[in-house]
Amino acid sequence: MTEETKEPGTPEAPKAAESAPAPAEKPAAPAAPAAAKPAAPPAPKKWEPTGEVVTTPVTERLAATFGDAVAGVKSSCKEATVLVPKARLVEVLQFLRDDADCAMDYLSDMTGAHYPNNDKKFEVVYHLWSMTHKQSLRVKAQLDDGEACPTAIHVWPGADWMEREAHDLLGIVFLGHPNLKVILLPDDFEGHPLRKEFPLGGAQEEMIRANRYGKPVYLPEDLEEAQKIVEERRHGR
Amino acid sequence: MNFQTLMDVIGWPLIKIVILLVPVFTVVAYLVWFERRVLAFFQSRLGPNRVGPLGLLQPVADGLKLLLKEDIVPTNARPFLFKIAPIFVMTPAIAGFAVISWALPWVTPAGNTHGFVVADVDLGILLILALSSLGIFGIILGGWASGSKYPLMGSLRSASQMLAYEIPLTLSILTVILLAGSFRLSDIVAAQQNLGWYFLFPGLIAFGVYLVSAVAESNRTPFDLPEGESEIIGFHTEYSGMRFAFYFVGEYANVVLISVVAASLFMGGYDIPFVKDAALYAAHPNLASVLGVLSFAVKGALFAYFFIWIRATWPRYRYDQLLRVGWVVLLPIALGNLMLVALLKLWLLR
Amino acid sequence: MAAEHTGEAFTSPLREVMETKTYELNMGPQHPATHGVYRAILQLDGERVVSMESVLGYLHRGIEKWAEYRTWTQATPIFDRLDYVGAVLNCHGYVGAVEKLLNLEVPKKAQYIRVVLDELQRIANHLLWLGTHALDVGAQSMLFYGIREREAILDLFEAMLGQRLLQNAYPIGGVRFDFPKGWVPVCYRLLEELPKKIDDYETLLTGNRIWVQRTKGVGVISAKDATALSLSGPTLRGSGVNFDVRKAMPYSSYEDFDFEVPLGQNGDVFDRYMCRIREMRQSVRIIRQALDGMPAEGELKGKVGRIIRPPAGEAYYTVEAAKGQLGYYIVSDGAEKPYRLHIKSPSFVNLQGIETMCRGGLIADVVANIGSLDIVLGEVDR
Amino acid sequence: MNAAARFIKMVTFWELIKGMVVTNKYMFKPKVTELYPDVRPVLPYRTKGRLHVEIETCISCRMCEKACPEGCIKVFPPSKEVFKTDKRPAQFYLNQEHCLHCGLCVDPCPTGSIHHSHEYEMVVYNFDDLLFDKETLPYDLDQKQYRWNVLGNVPVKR
Repeated sequence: MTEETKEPGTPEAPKAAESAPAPAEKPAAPAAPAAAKPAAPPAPKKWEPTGEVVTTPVTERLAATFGDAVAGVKSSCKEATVLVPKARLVEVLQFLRDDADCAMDYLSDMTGAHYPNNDKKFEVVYHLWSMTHKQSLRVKAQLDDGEACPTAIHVWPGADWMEREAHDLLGIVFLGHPNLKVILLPDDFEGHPLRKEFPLGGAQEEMIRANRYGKPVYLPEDLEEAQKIVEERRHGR
Repeated sequence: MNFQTLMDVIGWPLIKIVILLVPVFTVVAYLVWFERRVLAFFQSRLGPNRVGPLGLLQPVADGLKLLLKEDIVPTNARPFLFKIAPIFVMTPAIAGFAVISWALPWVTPAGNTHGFVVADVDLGILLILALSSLGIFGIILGGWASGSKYPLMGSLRSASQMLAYEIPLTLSILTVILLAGSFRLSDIVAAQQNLGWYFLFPGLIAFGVYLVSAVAESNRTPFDLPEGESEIIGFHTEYSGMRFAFYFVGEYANVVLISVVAASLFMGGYDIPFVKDAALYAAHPNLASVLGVLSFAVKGALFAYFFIWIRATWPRYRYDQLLRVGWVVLLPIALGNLMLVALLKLWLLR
Repeated sequence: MAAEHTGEAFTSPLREVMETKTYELNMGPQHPATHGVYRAILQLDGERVVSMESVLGYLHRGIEKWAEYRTWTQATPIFDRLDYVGAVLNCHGYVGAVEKLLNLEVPKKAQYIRVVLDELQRIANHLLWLGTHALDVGAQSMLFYGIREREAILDLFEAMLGQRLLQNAYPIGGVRFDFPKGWVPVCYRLLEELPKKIDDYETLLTGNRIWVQRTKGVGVISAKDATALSLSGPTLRGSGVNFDVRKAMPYSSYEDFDFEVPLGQNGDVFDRYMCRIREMRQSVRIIRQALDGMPAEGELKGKVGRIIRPPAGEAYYTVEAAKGQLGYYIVSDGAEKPYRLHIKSPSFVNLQGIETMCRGGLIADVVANIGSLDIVLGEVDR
Repeated sequence: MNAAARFIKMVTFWELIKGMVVTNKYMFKPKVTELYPDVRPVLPYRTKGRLHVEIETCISCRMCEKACPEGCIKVFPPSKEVFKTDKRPAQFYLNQEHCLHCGLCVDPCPTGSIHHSHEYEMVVYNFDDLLFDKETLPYDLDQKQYRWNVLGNVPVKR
């Protein structure tokens, strides 16, 4: 991974540093965006979706039955999205599946996401599809760090492994899940990789990549040092 | 004990054994090559063609490789039984060739004749059947003695499979014996010669039953469950090196044995088709016996090709379906056929 | 003998008479019939499967984490490594998701080229599935016939995209190049020859009584269970549920082509096999219509800059991959790197159905069921 | 009637034999095996083989370095004053070990100096032979051994 595209440190670096793309001394650089002003980095930006709220028959039906508990979410590419409080999540999902004109009988995908800068750290996302009405809907619920989320396995048994994967990679605990065991990672793996503060390489990969013959694979910025390393790699053995 | 009796008792049989074993082992080795090439040609690919011209030295290469490979005895295996199990598979398969008469007796210029058979036992077919059922013992012992789960499954499967197919095999051979009137193989071939045509026509159903149960007996597709490659890999999973070669040679010797027995029982053995054998033999005996061996070999090769052809095309039976075919389908047909042929013979004789 | 599927674990009648223990057998992760590093812990009662538990994660490379450290264009080659026998379809899924987030209109000609390549990749995937599935059930030659036809398709990919298996097929916004000079006639010749070869496979397998006995009534999963377990693709359609992403939410101008979606009746291994065989024939129809209706000239790529910065937001785009509904849920925070990228892989979800299919069957049925699910472990473990 | 036909078919193994006829048909058809070391495969034009770099035409703009997902390319541009006359990089490292052959570096290259060759025999005995620098960069091995294919059209020089 080249120096500037890969953040070896925690990607927690404030957004401003991330958006300074090109290194300063590239001679024939295309018009670099004017971002790289050395101002004090702004407070970490919360993540909010842009665009406008999309209303479909399903969202209207939900608003009618649940009132303001179910809030529409802005979407930049015309996708019906609904934010549901965690307490009433299973109730909404059950309603969506059993109601006649929602009839969301197919859970296409269920996953989690980690937003360290938002006030509610985690988000659980369900993508639903109705076979009869041919409509799709995204149901989201926000959780705080360490807060447990009710399982949707009684509504759709298909959510079993998806929830185990979200628990495994993100650390979201699902209440009522029959065997919330580790699914994708080795049993003795501590830490949840998809969290933002988990380093990309993880402890093992840095060690693996570095110790192929004990020499770093990536070359530093300046020329002489790089040449020295390459010489030493080639003939040092 | 003068020299002459010594020769008759030990000398000649030993020479005949050597004369028999050398071609048998080369035929078995080259059946392996033949199968891999023909199987490849069925699957629109070339098969082994790098070792020697057309890959002809491939069996030698395989044999050498297996010889040099270390044959490991797994830790929780029973070492003694693990080592002797492969012998039980190979020896019966090779021993079966002793009773098969390959051609009319060879007349030496000095006038005495030597039969083209190692031991012209009058109960030849029964001996082959007994020996082939001994082969199962090697498979079961090997699977169980390996100590790991997959070979154990393979050996249990082969035990029940052999039981299911032993009886139809015997019954189908009984029908032929009923037609021929004797257990001795040379008599069976002689019966077919003076009957005018082969037992293939009167005993067609027996021929079908024989083929199916023979394929099952030698663990080949569609009944190769004990060594179902993609399911439980088979009873010889833990074997490597020369011990695995024993199993390998044993299996292919079985295939050759079955093809040869099928040729002699149903296709008239060393009888040269469309030719008056007795007259030819009277005229110049040695030529007749050589031609007889050749026609025998062609018929055997035909059967081997048929077995390989089946292996290339048909999928594999499931374990319970395999037993169902053995017990529910083949057994009644074999019994009914035996009854039918018996009545036929009785009606003809009267 | 159809294996009866009672709800709870199968108990053999002998259990009361003689107290027998179940026998635990480890199938995988290194096993010829598990199509990769998948491990199933079987509790056996003799040969009958009492219960089954799957162990995954042997091929987990953390693709979702990897993608968060690459720019949008740099991430495309990694998705070929997901389902490495259906790489063009994975790339189409990701690229479609980013185009949806950018609200970018892909030119008509590029959409047609994408449909042709997607359907070719689907046929190649089904050919490999047919070969390995038939090999697991015992028909050896099927593998080599399937791979022989697949080679013809891979040569077409090499001529058009540069690589045979992991092609990095599509840039964001359209297609890199048009078809090379001699490509379309070669493709037409292949389209004439494929249905004849599929007829050969059907004579080899569909009528064969051993194949029918091995697959009919094996691994049955009802339509209700299949929908509840979120299965997708031929595995779901084998149970009779009519859900094909190309028909349900048409993307990349699939609505211009007419093709049927093959459905099964009772959701056993044979129906899933028939669904895929008929799907191959339908793909040949689609390719022919796409090649005929291809606009002669036109843009190959929409207007997209070198550094892509989609507006902050999220998008979920699904594609009918060869194994089922492949979905990409991408979240962007305005930077040039994806903020969160989740891949809904059909093999991962379809594999959940294996436990209901195998309960009560024999070991040979477990092998047939895994084959009929057509799973690829790269996609399961991501 | 079809019951009788079905019975006859069942007894005479009819469909099993039809399957065997199919396999026998391929027995006599030409074989598909390519005898690789003796017969070289014919590669189409767009095959993405090993990366070749024409150092003379490279203007060290580092677009390929930024585009590579695996960070295989490392370009060291010449010092300021040298750059005015001769734009070629002082040093160019290509780490073939991590290269995905994805072609993302070839797209943005303004002069087409980095491009795919048809070379596919890249086996080496140790990893460090895969790290090429300016001198050892493979360029224009004699292309004769990789024959061009009728499918390929004229190479496009941007």
